[in-house]
Amino acid sequence: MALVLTEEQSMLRDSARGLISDKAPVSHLRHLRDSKDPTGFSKELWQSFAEMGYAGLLVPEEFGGSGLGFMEAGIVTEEIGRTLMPSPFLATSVVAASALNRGGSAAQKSEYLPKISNGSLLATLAIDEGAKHRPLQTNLQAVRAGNGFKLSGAKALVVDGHVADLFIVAARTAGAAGKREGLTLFLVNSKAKGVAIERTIMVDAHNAARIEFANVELTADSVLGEVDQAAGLLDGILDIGRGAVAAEMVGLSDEVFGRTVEYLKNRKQFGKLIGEFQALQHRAAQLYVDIEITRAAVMKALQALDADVAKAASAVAVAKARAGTTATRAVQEGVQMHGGMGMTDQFDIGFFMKRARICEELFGDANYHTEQLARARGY
Amino acid sequence: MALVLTEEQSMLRDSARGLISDKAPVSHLRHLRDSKDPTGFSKELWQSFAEMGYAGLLVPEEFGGSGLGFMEAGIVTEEIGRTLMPSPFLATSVVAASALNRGGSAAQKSEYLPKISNGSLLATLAIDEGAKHRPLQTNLQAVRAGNGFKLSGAKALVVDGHVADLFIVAARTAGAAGKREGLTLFLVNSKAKGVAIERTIMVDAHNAARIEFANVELTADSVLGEVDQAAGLLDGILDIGRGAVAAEMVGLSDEVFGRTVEYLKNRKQFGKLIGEFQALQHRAAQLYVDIEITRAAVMKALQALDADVAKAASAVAVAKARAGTTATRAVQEGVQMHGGMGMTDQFDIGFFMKRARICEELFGDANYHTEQLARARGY
Amino acid sequence: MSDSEAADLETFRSETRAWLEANCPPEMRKPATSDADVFWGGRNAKFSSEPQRIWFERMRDKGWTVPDWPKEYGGGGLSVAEHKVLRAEMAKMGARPPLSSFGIWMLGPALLKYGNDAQKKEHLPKIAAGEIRWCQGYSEPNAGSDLASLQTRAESDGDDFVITGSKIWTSYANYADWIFCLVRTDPTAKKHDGISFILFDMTSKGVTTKPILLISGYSPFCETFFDGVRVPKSHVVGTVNRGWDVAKYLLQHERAMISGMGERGVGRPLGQIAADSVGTDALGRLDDAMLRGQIASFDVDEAALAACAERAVDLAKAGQAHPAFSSAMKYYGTELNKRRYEILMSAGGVDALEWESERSRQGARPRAWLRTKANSIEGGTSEVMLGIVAKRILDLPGA
Amino acid sequence: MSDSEAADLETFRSETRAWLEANCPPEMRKPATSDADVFWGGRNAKFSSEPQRIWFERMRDKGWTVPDWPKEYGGGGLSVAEHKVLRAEMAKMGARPPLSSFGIWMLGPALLKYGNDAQKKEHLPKIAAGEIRWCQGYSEPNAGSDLASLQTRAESDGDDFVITGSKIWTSYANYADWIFCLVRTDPTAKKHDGISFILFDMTSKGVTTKPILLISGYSPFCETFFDGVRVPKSHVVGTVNRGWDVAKYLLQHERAMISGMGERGVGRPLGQIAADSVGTDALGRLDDAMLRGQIASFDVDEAALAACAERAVDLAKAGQAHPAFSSAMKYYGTELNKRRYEILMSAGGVDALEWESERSRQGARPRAWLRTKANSIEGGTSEVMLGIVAKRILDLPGA
Repeated sequence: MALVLTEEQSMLRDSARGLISDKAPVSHLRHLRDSKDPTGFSKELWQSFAEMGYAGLLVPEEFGGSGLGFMEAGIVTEEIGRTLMPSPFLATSVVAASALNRGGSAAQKSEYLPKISNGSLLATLAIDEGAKHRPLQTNLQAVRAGNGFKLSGAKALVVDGHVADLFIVAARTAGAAGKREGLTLFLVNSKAKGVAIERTIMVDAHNAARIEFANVELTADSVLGEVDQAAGLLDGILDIGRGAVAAEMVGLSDEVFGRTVEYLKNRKQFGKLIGEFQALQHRAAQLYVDIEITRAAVMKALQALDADVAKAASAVAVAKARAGTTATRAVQEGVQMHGGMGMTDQFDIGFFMKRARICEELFGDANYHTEQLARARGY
Repeated sequence: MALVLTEEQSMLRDSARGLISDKAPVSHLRHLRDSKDPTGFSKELWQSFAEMGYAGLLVPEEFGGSGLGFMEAGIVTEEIGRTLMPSPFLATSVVAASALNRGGSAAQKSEYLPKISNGSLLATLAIDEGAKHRPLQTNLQAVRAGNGFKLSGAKALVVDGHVADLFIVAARTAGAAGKREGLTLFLVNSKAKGVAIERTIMVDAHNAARIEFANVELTADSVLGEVDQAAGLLDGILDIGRGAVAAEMVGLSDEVFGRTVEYLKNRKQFGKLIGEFQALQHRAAQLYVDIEITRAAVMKALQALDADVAKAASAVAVAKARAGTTATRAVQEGVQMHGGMGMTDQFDIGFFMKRARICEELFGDANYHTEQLARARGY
Repeated sequence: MSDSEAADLETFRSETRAWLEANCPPEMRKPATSDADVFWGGRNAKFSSEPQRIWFERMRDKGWTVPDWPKEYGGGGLSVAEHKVLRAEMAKMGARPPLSSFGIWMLGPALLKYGNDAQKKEHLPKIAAGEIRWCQGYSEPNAGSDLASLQTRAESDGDDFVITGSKIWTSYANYADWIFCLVRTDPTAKKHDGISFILFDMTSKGVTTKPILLISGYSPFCETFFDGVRVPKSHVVGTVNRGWDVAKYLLQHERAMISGMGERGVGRPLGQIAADSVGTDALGRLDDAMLRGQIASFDVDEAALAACAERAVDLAKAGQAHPAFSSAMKYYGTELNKRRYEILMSAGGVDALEWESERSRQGARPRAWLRTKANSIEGGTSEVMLGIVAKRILDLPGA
Repeated sequence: MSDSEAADLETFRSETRAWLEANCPPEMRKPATSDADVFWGGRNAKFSSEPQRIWFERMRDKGWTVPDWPKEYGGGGLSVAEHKVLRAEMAKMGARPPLSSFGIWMLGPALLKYGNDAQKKEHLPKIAAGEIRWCQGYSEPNAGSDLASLQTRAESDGDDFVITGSKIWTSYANYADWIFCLVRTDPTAKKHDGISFILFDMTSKGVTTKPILLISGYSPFCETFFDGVRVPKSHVVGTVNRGWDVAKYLLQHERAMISGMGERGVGRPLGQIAADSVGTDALGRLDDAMLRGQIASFDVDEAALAACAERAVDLAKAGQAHPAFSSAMKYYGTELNKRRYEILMSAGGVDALEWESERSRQGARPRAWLRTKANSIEGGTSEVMLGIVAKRILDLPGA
């Protein structure tokens, strides 16, 4: 498969870019932040997303979706990365939709996927418990109770947790923290008794929550996939999320770089355009190369996911690790090259730095994925 | 103690620099290499070193030495680093003299130290066995035999091994490789039966050997320090060696940097002096800062050794680690900025790159010492 | 140092230690943790606690808010060696500085070198006594790193200058009583030649200030506007149109100050702080091998920089310091401090990403992280510092 | 691609595979490990083995020494898609290139684009058949990166040019039969305008060569001297004084070639190679935590670069490639290759530091390591590559 966009994919990109840049430039996020919007995103815009088929982009057509692939999902998140639009797309349309589609029973699919496609249901994966992303360390307890289960424990950095209708919760039904065996995924209604949701205002002004589960009672049909055997399913879901976030980081990096190059071409210091200074030229050129290489790695990962999610782990680790270091570098150079102006809230550059930090942490940072690659390669 | 040279130290530096730059510029090493000199160093020059009091610089005055400190030893190795003079100074006058002085019995000191001072005895520490410097992994076996010991095993990267009269051999008398307990140091005459010496021509054209010990019989008074308890003594000896090598690397870095800056001021490309190109200016400035910071760290380590060898470990780890990364960077930038000319054997820059690589490996590379610091700090 | 000088110094040390022990309130023997812990002085100053007041007044009365200034200006008249002893004893005890002030750090040294007698007598004692709080008017919105391209103009009108223009990044301008300010007194001269260094009261007619919101949130920085502010010509420090000399002198002070940021140990080793949130592996090592490596490399560099900072002081004392070396230190120190905070963010993970919660002390860590990004911009960018090293130390052509 | 085209390509693939299986000797199905394994052709060429001869002759007879050149010039006449299939099938089998040649890699493409009919007919078939071995005369001792400042002059004398000057870094000049060479035909024109691209026989009177000793030891590089070498004007390729166009075209080819160096997997993962010498810890991880981190970061970057190299080809096929992108790849690929060898040296430790022993295969690893330091110099330095990216891709002012 060639690492270039097909004609259809280019059209998708253009149409997503058109909608997003028109309706949700960075000022959209700024407004939501400054007005302390209670949901933190625009429902109206999400409805447009649904109407254009983006909400159900990964959902099979039989459930009202567009039946597209991860490459297409990445095209959309890349465009989202350019304007930092807060949107349920990642949590609901990429991660949750993939979880349901890959792990769900026929009944679960029929119940939830059409609602995701038409924009009426928001869902999210609740995975992290500690400070760092360590899926196997999952220790939220799910104990058998009658025919069902009782959930107790807490989750952090649950994306869109304060507005989601449905949580997909990683829990431990057996084994000790750290083991692959004994993980189970549960579908939990956000209004269920015992669920306590605390919206957390994050550095990037995007949406997340901490969730506590206090003896939350679930029926047996709340299990997504198989009891104790969710590790493989979870790997796949997380890798899909990682691919999408990596693509968002490419969009973010590219945008912040584009803005920085523009600044270099217009700002004068010491009687010259600062873009004439060779030291800055070389750093800009290095950053350009970094971004292009990362872009290719991310496309490669999305293609690998489209080909076979189970075999995409290494490509995804490379992509997410590279996306992390590249985005970090892009926003750092962006702020530095904008000088004092880049430090002011009034300029947009800071928003990119903040969002990059969250994207870096989401589903494992560069260090995590670099470590994964080392382990996979046996050293 | 101020981190500046005293008047006496400045005089020592000037006099060492005078002798070395006069008698042993880089062409001296080149000649020894190209003529395949059987000893690989100049005995005549070593005699001058002895006469000027450098050979016995660290030896107490009662044994015919100068009774100076590690700061002074570092001043000499720094000057050696500037011209890459191959010399027994490091192995004999720094490492072996310190080992004997710190661990030797009265009889051992009286026997060897005066000969070191007058330049008639060359000695060296034989420590490394594997590819990397791992002192605790010492596994050369010393088994008790009658009143004495029998040594069996092999050592690599024994500096001056092919010309040394005396080896100070780290051996294992008890415990498994990796343990601090059970290490013993032995004084072994290089002509002893069972000692096989293979001179190894190294990348830097300095002198080293691989030594095999096949049932080498030693009397009990060959033990330096205490049986099984050499770890602490060895730590100290190695740290002294590390400090001296780090100082050599500062001299080497500074010299290669100075030559590079000169080249930047004289070489023209695209109608300009290449030193006018801002990208190169910034890289040169960064390298300057790196070298100055490293210089301070190395002085700090030498002072710490002078104050109390047993408490200098962290300062030495910092110094050797920094010296390694800085020298690596200095020689890489040196070759790159000299362009194609820097790649030719005809230019001297390559000699610095080669020597830096050996210095980096000697007594533990930057990775090793960075790791030591992390462990010392408990993480 | 002679033996008797050394003995005198030891006497000074024991007396100082005893005095500090007797006079520094226990509450003042730990690091400041909030803005309220820091006393800045000024006309509207309030003490946040009784111990803060006591400590300040006792130190002021000894002249030890400015220990090395001459006694006639309210200083302690200490020698370089004595001052070092005092600092060391205070550090040993953890004693806070009794007074923080741009007057002490910046204007004072400039006045001591360039001020006339009247100016010294007028301003230095009030700085030492914390009566007047100063701010610095250097940067301008369009000048950026090219400080000397400043546009704020001072037009001659009889015995006064009339000042019009604006400044940016004026720290605490909204709290300051007076400003020391660079203004253009000769618009026809070459860029560096028509600048003067002038002092005036911030309550003068025509001065307004507006705080700047940073990416890290609220900041001490302000924009400051001058609309026909009338200032007597006698308020110029040094020669009219030679203000750039004063400015350069001060910038070196500022750089030395900022470069200090990277050197401070934070108490516990970074690696242990990280282990608290990240955990350890079966071998007891930080359970993030890559992060562990980054921290260890940072620790090496930080320790080396600390040695270099110490050496810079020693070289200065020995008269062997290169005057531009503070630029080298400023560059490395600020870049290192940015690395420290990148590591702290990585170590903190999810917990370091909250912005407003009580749990996160209103996002203290991410705000501090974002704030460090300005370190390599303020007081001369890293690029400008490298240029200075290339030109003044390495003597590279055209730098 | 239409269905029928796709089907044709599959037919081609199976036929090619069958032919290669039948015709590639088993000895030729593993990578070259020494210079003798590589067949360079030329008047004095000798085969190092019978299988090498057989493989070369069979491939030559099919035109597959230059599979995508037109059949009339001895090529295979393959389409881009077919050529890719052939390369893929050869790679799958591990089949070596039958002929290595600067004629194939560099002069051929230039002649196909800029040569006249007579030149193509004269030279291309001999390149394809390995009859003439070429070398490249570009760099000069004083020109360095500033290639266009070359001084070798070609003076007009009737129907001939008389060439005087010298070249450096002429790979294998001492083995080559002919040279393609940049010479100054108009010393009065602007730097880039007075240059011509000319071909001549290395046995011409006045040509001498001298090998260059590198820091890594013996090298294929030579200095080459021209002392009044007489060459017919008809040997100029393209227009007289427009040789820079040809040179630039060729440089892009060369960069794309060199950038490939960083991409190749080395078989076993680097981390495992390192573990062989360094050992593993109680958790089974490479027992040098810092080195392990450096290797893992390298692996990430190498995999990403491989994806980018693949994408660069795909973009070129889709007509979406930026013509200067090869400079970006050249920069990153060569820097990465240097990193690879730094890691290999660190992993090898003491064992990688011997220079002459049999044990070390005469210092194979340190020599390879030192040799990589030229990667970021030859074919355009990293600095020049970054400048090209800044100017041609980013369109930065004054770049």
